[in-house]
Amino acid sequence: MSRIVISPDRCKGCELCVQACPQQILGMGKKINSRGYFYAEMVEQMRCIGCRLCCITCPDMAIEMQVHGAMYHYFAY
Amino acid sequence: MSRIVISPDRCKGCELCVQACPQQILGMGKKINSRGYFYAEMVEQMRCIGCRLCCITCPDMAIEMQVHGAMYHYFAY
Amino acid sequence: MAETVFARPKALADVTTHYCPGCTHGVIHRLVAEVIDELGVRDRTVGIAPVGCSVLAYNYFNVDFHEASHGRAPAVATGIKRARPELIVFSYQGDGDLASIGMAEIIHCANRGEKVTVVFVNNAIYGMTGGQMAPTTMPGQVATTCQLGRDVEQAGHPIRIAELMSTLRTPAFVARATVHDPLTVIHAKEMLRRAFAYQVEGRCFSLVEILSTCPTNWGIPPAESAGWLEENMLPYYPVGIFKTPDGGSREPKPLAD
Amino acid sequence: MAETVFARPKALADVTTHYCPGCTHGVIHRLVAEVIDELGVRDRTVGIAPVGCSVLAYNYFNVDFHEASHGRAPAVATGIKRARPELIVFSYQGDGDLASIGMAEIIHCANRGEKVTVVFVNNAIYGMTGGQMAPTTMPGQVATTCQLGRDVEQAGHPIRIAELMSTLRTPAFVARATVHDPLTVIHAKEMLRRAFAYQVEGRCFSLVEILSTCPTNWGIPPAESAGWLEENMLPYYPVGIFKTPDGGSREPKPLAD
Amino acid sequence: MQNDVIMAGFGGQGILLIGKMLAYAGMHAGKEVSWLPSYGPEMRGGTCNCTVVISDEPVGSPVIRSPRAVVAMNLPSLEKFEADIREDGLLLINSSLINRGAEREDLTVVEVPANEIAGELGNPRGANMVALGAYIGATDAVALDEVIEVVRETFGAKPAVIDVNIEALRKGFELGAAARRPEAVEA
Amino acid sequence: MQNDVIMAGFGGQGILLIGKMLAYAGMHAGKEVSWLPSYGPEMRGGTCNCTVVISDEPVGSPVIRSPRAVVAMNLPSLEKFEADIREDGLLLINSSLINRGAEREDLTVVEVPANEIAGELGNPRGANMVALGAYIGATDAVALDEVIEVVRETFGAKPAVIDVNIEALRKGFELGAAARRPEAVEA
Amino acid sequence: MTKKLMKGSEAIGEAAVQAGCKLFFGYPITPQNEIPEYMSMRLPQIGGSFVQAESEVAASNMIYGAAGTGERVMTSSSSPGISLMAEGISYLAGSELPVVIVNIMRAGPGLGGILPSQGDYFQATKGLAHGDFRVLVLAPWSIQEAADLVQDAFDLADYYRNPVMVLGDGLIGQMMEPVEFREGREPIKQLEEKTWATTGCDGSRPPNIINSLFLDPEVLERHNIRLKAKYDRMAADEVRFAEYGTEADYDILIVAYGTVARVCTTAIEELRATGVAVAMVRPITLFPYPYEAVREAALKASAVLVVELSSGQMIEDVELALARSRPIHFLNRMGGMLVSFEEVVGKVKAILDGASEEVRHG
Amino acid sequence: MTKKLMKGSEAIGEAAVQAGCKLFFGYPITPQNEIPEYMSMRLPQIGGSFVQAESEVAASNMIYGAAGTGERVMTSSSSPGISLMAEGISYLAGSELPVVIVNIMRAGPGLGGILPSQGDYFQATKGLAHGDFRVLVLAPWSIQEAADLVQDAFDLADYYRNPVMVLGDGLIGQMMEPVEFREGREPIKQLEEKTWATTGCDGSRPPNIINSLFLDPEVLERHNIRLKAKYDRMAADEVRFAEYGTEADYDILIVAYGTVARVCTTAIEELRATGVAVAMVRPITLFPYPYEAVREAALKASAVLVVELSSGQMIEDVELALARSRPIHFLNRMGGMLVSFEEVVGKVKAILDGASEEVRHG
Ligand SMILES: Cc1ncc(C[n+]2csc(CCOP(=O)(O)OP(=O)(O)O)c2C)c(N)n1
Ligand SMILES: Cc1ncc(C[n+]2csc(CCOP(=O)(O)OP(=O)(O)O)c2C)c(N)n1
Ligand code: SF4
Ligand code: SF4
Ligand code: SF4
Ligand code: SF4
Repeated sequence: MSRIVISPDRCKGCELCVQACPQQILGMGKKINSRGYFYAEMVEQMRCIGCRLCCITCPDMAIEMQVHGAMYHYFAY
Repeated sequence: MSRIVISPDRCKGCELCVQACPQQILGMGKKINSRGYFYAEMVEQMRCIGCRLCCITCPDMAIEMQVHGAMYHYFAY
Repeated sequence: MAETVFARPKALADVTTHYCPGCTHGVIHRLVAEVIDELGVRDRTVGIAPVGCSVLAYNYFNVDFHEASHGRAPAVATGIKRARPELIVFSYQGDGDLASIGMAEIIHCANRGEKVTVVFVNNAIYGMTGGQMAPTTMPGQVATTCQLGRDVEQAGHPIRIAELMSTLRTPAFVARATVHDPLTVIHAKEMLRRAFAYQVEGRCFSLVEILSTCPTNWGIPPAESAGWLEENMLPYYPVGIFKTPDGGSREPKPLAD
Repeated sequence: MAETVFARPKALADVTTHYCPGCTHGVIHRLVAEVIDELGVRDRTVGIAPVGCSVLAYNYFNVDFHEASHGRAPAVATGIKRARPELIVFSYQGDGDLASIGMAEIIHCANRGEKVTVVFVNNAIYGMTGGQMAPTTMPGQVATTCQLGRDVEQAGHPIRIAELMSTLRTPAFVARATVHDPLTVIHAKEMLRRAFAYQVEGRCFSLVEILSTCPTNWGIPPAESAGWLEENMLPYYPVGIFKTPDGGSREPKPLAD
Repeated sequence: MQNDVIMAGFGGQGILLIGKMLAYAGMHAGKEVSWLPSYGPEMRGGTCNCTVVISDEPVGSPVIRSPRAVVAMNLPSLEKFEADIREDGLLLINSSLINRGAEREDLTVVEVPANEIAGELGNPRGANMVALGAYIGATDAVALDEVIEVVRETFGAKPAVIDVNIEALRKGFELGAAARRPEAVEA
Repeated sequence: MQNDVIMAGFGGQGILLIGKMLAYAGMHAGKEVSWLPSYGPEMRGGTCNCTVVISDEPVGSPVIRSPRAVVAMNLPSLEKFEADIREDGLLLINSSLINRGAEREDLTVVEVPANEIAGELGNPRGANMVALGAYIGATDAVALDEVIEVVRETFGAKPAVIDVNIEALRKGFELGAAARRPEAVEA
Repeated sequence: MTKKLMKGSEAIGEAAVQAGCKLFFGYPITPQNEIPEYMSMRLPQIGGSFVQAESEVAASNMIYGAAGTGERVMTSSSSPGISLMAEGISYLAGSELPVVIVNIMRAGPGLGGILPSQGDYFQATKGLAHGDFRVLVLAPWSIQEAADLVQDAFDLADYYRNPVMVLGDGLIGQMMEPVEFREGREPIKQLEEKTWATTGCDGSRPPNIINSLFLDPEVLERHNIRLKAKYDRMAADEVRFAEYGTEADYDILIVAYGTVARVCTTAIEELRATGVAVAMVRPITLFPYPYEAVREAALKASAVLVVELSSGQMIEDVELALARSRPIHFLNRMGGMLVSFEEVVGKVKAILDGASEEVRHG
Repeated sequence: MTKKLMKGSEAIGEAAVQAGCKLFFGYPITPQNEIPEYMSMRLPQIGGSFVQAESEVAASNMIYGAAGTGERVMTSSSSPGISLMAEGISYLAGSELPVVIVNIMRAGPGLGGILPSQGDYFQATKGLAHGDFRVLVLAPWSIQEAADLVQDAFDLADYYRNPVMVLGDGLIGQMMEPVEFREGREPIKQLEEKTWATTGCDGSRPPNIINSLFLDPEVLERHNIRLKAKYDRMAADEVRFAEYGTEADYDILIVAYGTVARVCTTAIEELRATGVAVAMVRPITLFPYPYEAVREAALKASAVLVVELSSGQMIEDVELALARSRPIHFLNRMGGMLVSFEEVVGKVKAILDGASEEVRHG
C-alpha cells in the first residue's frame, strides 16, 4: 500500500499533479505557503494506486512516494 | 570561321585552356610575361572549331573569341 | 516497513529551484539527475549551464558545473572533454541559447564528433529575458518581439534542431522527446539514458531535444500548457530518434531535376 | 566583319585578379557577372565580399560592393536587403567563411527567408591564410593544421552545406554545382541564373554551392586539380538541386524505432 | 516638497501597476516624477517592488535607500523594507497577508486588510487599488481625483473594471485619511 | 660590424630559402642574426623578399629601409629596391632575367646570370643558390664553408641535391669574389 | 507635444523613430529588452524593418550592411552583447559608417549581474575593439536626456560618418519619467547627401565600395591619419558637459556622469543645507572627454571627488585632466549596487575632515 | 640546450609546450597562422590536444572550458580575432581562470591590413571587454623574449587565476631569430594546487562551480572588490620594464615597447655616435604599466619621445606618469608602416632643435 508525501514548501501550486493523477485524489489546498503559493494536498490517500504519475509529473520534486509491503508497478521507471 | 585572341598579360599560364581544347591546338609559349608567367598561345588557328571551351575554362578572361560570318554553336552558353 | 520508491536522485541538489510554477525545466533536471545516478557516473560528470532560465542549473545538480557564455556551451564542453576525456560532459541549453546565438557552436561540436551529451530544452520562447521570439517559436505564436504572432514571411519558420543535426555525416545519437505528460516523461528519460550511455561508451556525440513548457511567457496556466504544447508543438516537432551512430547518414540527396 | 562571341561581361571589371594561376574563383566570378548582365540588374545589384581569397571581389565587379567581416556576409546581406528591398543582393563566400565561422549567420539568414543570393565557393581548404583545414576538407586531405591528413576521429567529417541548408522548413532554392571542367561550368551558370532569378522575382532565399580548385594550397598543379576535385570531392559533394521554393520540405523523419 | 515611496509585494499583486498609476497622477498634477521597478529574474515568482518619487523639484536620485513611505503587501516585503523607512515615516501594511504589526515605534503605521476589502467589494484582484488609495489618503503625494482620472485612462478599455477599482480606491483612501488624522491633530 | 641584405624576386624562386640559409650560417658562425620575410597575400603569385641581418652586436632593427646590399632576382625587385641601397652599397643583379644594369653610380654591382649558370650545371632550380654564393663571395657576411654546412643540413634528406647545390654555390661565390677584387685593390 | 510618462527603453526607441531611424537589428538582453520589443511593434508602422538577429555578432553586421545603404539604423544591447559587437564596430569605424549603438550597462565581468553599472567606460571610450578608432560616446542622466541624445546621435553619426554610442545604465533602461519630443526637430549638423552609399550603380558614378581593407600599408596609413584627424575634430567640436554650482565658490568638485550624477545633485543639495559648498561637472560626452572643463572647475576647488559605478575607470581621464594639480578622491559601488546620496554626503565630509585617502593611478 | 633559428610563431608554440601547455584552441589568421599550425603537429606528440575552432568566439569558450579543468591552455590570434574573443575573455576574468592569450597585432581598424601594428594597446590594457577587469599584458621585443614571456605567462596566469596576454606585432610572428629554451625551467611563482577545477566531484568536496554570474549585487560587489584587489596586487608586484642608457646623463628619454623599441636602440646608437645622449625605458608589462620607472627616467631628461605604431595609445599612460612634468613628443607610423631608426634619429634632432611640436591629450 502506497503513501504520497507532498512538501508544502516545495510545492509551487502548478496543479500538474492534480491533473496527472488517474484516481483524481489530489487537490489544491486553501493555505498559502511561505513563498505565496496555494499548495497541493492528498485528498483520498486510501484510493492511491501507487502509479507514481504525480511524482513523475511534479517539476519541483515536491512529491515523494513510500510503499508498505509489496506493490505492483504499472510501468518501469 | 573563328579566331581566338589570347592576352599575354592576362594569362597566368595555368594551362587549363590547353587541356580543355578538344582540337589540342593551344599550347604554352616559351616567353615570360610581365608578371613572370609563361603564357598560352594559339598553335593552329586554322583547326579551331569555335567551341569556346577554352574561353569558358579560362579563369582569367585571357581568351576572347571572334567569328567571321556564320558559325555553328555546339551548345548554348 | 515503509520503503521510499520515488525520491530525489542523488545528483539533484536538495533545494527549491527558481523556476516558475509548472515549468518543466524542473522535470528535465530530475531526469538528467536520475540518469546520472543510474549510470553511476556522478563522481566524474561535469555539467555546463547555459545562459537562459536554466542559468542557475549549477545550483541544482550535485556535480561539478561550468557556467558557459550565451550559446557557447558546446565550445565549453569541447574544451572540458578534450582536456579530460575521462569526464562525462553534458551541456543543458535552451532554444535561444542553442538554436539562435549558439547555432555555429552546436553544429561544429556535433560535426567534430565531440563525445559529449547535449540536453536541448525547446520551449519555443526566450524565458529568462521575458518572452521574446525564439528560432523555435511557432508560426502565429505571440512573443514580445512579435506581438502580432510570429510572421513566417518576416521571421521564417521554426528551426527543427533534431532534424538539422541528424543530417550531419559524423556519427551521432540525435533524438527528440517531450515531458508534457507523465508517460512522455518516461520516454524522455529513456532517450537521455541512451544519450549518456553512448558517451560513457565513448561512442559519439549525443543530443536530446526535449519539448518543454513556459507557462509564464506563453501566458498560459501550467495546467493548460501541456495541452498547448501537444496541440501546437508536437505536430511540428515529432518525437523519436533521428540518428544513431550505427545508422547511416540521413541527409537528403539531390532532387531528380 | 568579325563579331566577338565571347568577351568580358559588363558586370566584370576589366582588371587582372590576384588569384593564383588556375584558381577557379575567376571562373565563378565571370559566371556571376554574366548572370547579372543577362538578368539586366547590374544597376541595382549590391555584392558582398567575404574574408577569404575573394576578399578583393569588390575590385572585380562593376557593381556596388560591401566588404563583410569574416563569415558575417549573410548578416550584412540581411541589413542591405531590409534597408532597400529593391536591390538585388548577393554574397560571395568561401567555405571557411560560410561553413566555419559563419555557420550561424548563413543558417539564420536562410531560415528567415531573406530574399538574397549566396554564392558559396567550396574549395575544401582555407586559401587566403595559406592552406589550413576547412570544415569541407576531405578525410585524409593534407592541410597545414592537419599535416597528416584530416582525421575524422578528431575533426569529424566534411560538412555538406547544400544538404544541411536544404533541410530547413523555410522555402528556398539550394543547389550544388562545380566548375572543374567546361561542361560543368555551363551547368553551374544555369544554377546561378535560377538562384538570381528567384531573388529578382522576390520569391525566396537562394544558395548555390560551387566546388572550386585551390591548386596553390592543394599543392597540385592547375591542370591536375580538376582531376583531384572530380575524384575526391565530387563523390562526396554530389552536384544538383537540393531544394526549390515549390518543392516540399526535405528534412528527415524520425527513424522507426 | 518631495514624496517618495517603495511599494512591494509578490509578483502578480499588481504592485508595479499602482506605482505607475501614482506616477501618472503626479505627472498630471504637474509635478516631477520618477518610477523605478526592481527588475531581473529575482522578480519571477518571488517578490517585486517599485520606487516612486513625486517632487516639486526635478527628481534627483530615483533610487531611494530610506524612503518616506513603504507599502508592504506581503510579509517578505515588510521584513525587507521596514528598517529602511525614514524616521517618522509612513508604513502601510496589508494586514490581510501580514499578521504582525510594525516593529519600529517612530513610524505612522496604517494597517489595511486590502485583500479582505477587495474581496468584500467583489473585486478580489483589487487589493492593490485599496493599498494605493490608502497611501494617497495618508499622504499629500497627490489628490484622490488625479488618481481616479488615471484609473479611468488605465482601464478605459474595460469600463466595468473602472468603477470597482475606483470603489476600492475610495475605500482605501478613507482608511488612509482616517489613520493620519490623529497625527494631524497632535501637530 | 653588421651585414644586412634584402633578397627579392618572384615567389617560387627560392628567395626566402636562401635568406634562411644565410641566417643559419651566420648563427653557426656565432653571430647575431635575424630573418624577416615579406608576408601576406601580395606574396601570392607576385614578388616576395626577405631581409637578413648578420651582426656582431644584438640585432637592433630587423627592418632595414636602406640595406647595405640587395640581391635582385627579377626586374620588379630591382626597380623596387635599387634606390634604397646605402651609399656605396652592393647590388647583385640576376642578369638572366634582368636585361638592364644598375642606374646608380655609387654601388658595387655584381651581375650574375644565375639561371643560365644553374641551367649549365643541370640544376635549373638552383639559380637562388648561385645568387647566394655570389652574395657571400662579394661580402664578408659569412664564410663559404659555413653556408656549405647549412646546405648539407638543409638537404640532408636528399644527398643527390646537396652536391649540385654546393656546386651552384661555389660558382656564384667565384663570380662574387671576382667582382669585389678590383674594388679591394682600389682601396 | 505634451509630456508622456515613458520607460527609458521605450523613450529611446521612440526617439530613434522620431530621428528617422528606419531599421533596428538587435538581440534581447536585460536590462534593455524593451528597446527591441518597442521597435518590433513601431518600425513596421512607419514602413521600416525590425529583425531580431540571431546574435549580437550578427546584429552588428546587420547594422553594418544597412548603414552602408545610407538609411538610419540603430542597435541596442547591454554589456556582454556589446563585447560581441566589438569586431563589427571596428569594421563600422574602419568603413566610416554612421550607426547609433545603445549600451544599457549592467554589472560585469562575464555574465555578472543585470543591475546598473558603469563598468564599460574603458570599453566605450578607449579599447572598444582592435585597431585605431574611436566612437563618439553620449551619456544621458535622465529619460528626457536619453531621448534627446539619441536623436542628436543620429545627426552626429551621419555628420562624422562614425558610430555613435549612447551609454546608459540599467536605471536609464528601466526607469519611467516624463518625456517630451520636440516637434519638427532640425538636425544639429549640416548633413550632406550620402553619395557613398550602396544604392546600386547605374554607371553615372563609379561603384561605391564599403570597405575597411587596405592591403597597401601606405594607403592604410593615410586612411588611419584621416580617421585620427576626424577624431581630433570631434574632440575640438563635440565636447559636452554640464556644470552645477560652479559659478559660486566651492571646496569640493564632484565629477560624475549618468544617473550617478543625479544622486550627486541630491547630495549637493543636502550638503549646501549644512553649509558645505560643493560643485559638479557632469561629462555628457565621454569621448571626446571634457578635459578642459574638468581641469578648470577643479582648479577652483581644494579637492576633487570622482563618483563611479566601477572600480575606477573615468577617474583616469580626470587624472589626465588634472595632472596632479589637485588631490583626487574616489567613491564607488559595483556589482549593481548603487551609490546613495547619503554615501556621497559622507564621502565629501570625510574629505573635508581629512578622513579620506587620495587616490592615483598614473 | 643549443640555440635554434626559429620563426616567432613557432617559438611561441614550443615555449608553451615547454611550459606544460597541453591544449590549444584557435582559428587561423595572418600573421600568426604558424602558431596553430605548429601546435596541430606538436600537441598530439605530447598527448595533448589541438582543435581548430570554428571561430575565435568558439576558441575563447573552448579555452574557457579547458582552463576550468585545471590544465594549461593557450589560444592565439590577431587583432580582429581578439575582438571576437572579448566576451569570452570577460568570462575568463570574471570566473578567474588562468589562460594564455597571444595577440600578434596587425593594422586596423576593421579588416585593416596584415602588417605589424600596435593599434590594440588600449584594447589589451583597458577596454578589452565589458565589466571591470584587467588582463596582465606582456610585450616581447624579440623572439627569445617572446619565448621566455610565454613561459612566464603560464605561471602568472596560474598564480593570479587570470588571463595573461602576450602582445606582439606581425614582426614577432613572422621574424626568425635564434632561440634558446632553458632546460628544467622552474615556475617563477609559488603555485598552489588547482582545487577549484572541474575534475569530477566524488563527494569528498562540494561540487566545484566555474562561474561569473552573481545575481545578488552585494555578492557581485564583493567579487568585484576581490578582483580589484588582485589587479592592484599585480600592479604592485608584476611591473616589468627595461632601461637603456639611463645610468648616464641624457637629454631625451624615449618610451617605446615591442619591436619598435629595437628600432629605437639602433637610433640611440647612431645618435650617440653624433654626440646626442638619449636613453630609453621599454615597458615589458603594459598592464601593469611601469608608471614610476617612466616618470623617474623622464625627470632626468628635458623631454620625452613616445614612439608607437598607433595613432597614440600608450602615450596616454606616459602622460599619466608624467603629469605634465616634462614635454612629450610623439612619433608614430600606422597601417603596417614601420618606424625606421632614421625617423627616430630625425625626430630626436627635431626635438633638440625645437622643431617638434609637443603633444597632450588630457
Ligand atoms: C551575449 C548575451 N546575449 C544575450 C543575453 C541575454 N539572454 C539571457 S538568456 C537569453 C535567452 C534565453 O532563452 P532560452 O535560451 O530559450 O532559454 P529559456 O530561458 O527559454 O530556458 C538571452 C537572450 C546574454 N545574457 N548574453
Ligand atoms: C575574425 C577573423 N578571423 C580570421 C581571419 C583570417 N582569415 C582570413 S580569410 C580566412 C579563411 C579563408 O578561407 P575560405 O573562407 O575557405 O576562403 P578561400 O580563401 O579558400 O577562398 C581566414 C581564417 C580574419 N580575417 N578575421
Ligand atoms: S506538481 Fe508539484 S509543484 Fe505542482 S502542484 Fe503538484 S506538488 Fe505542487
Ligand atoms: S586558361 Fe587562361 S590563364 Fe590559363 S593558360 Fe589558358 S589563357 Fe592562360
Ligand atoms: S520563464 Fe518559462 S522557462 Fe523560465 S522558469 Fe519560468 S516557465 Fe520556466
Ligand atoms: S590560394 Fe587557392 S583559392 Fe586562393 S587564389 Fe590561390 S588558388 Fe585560389
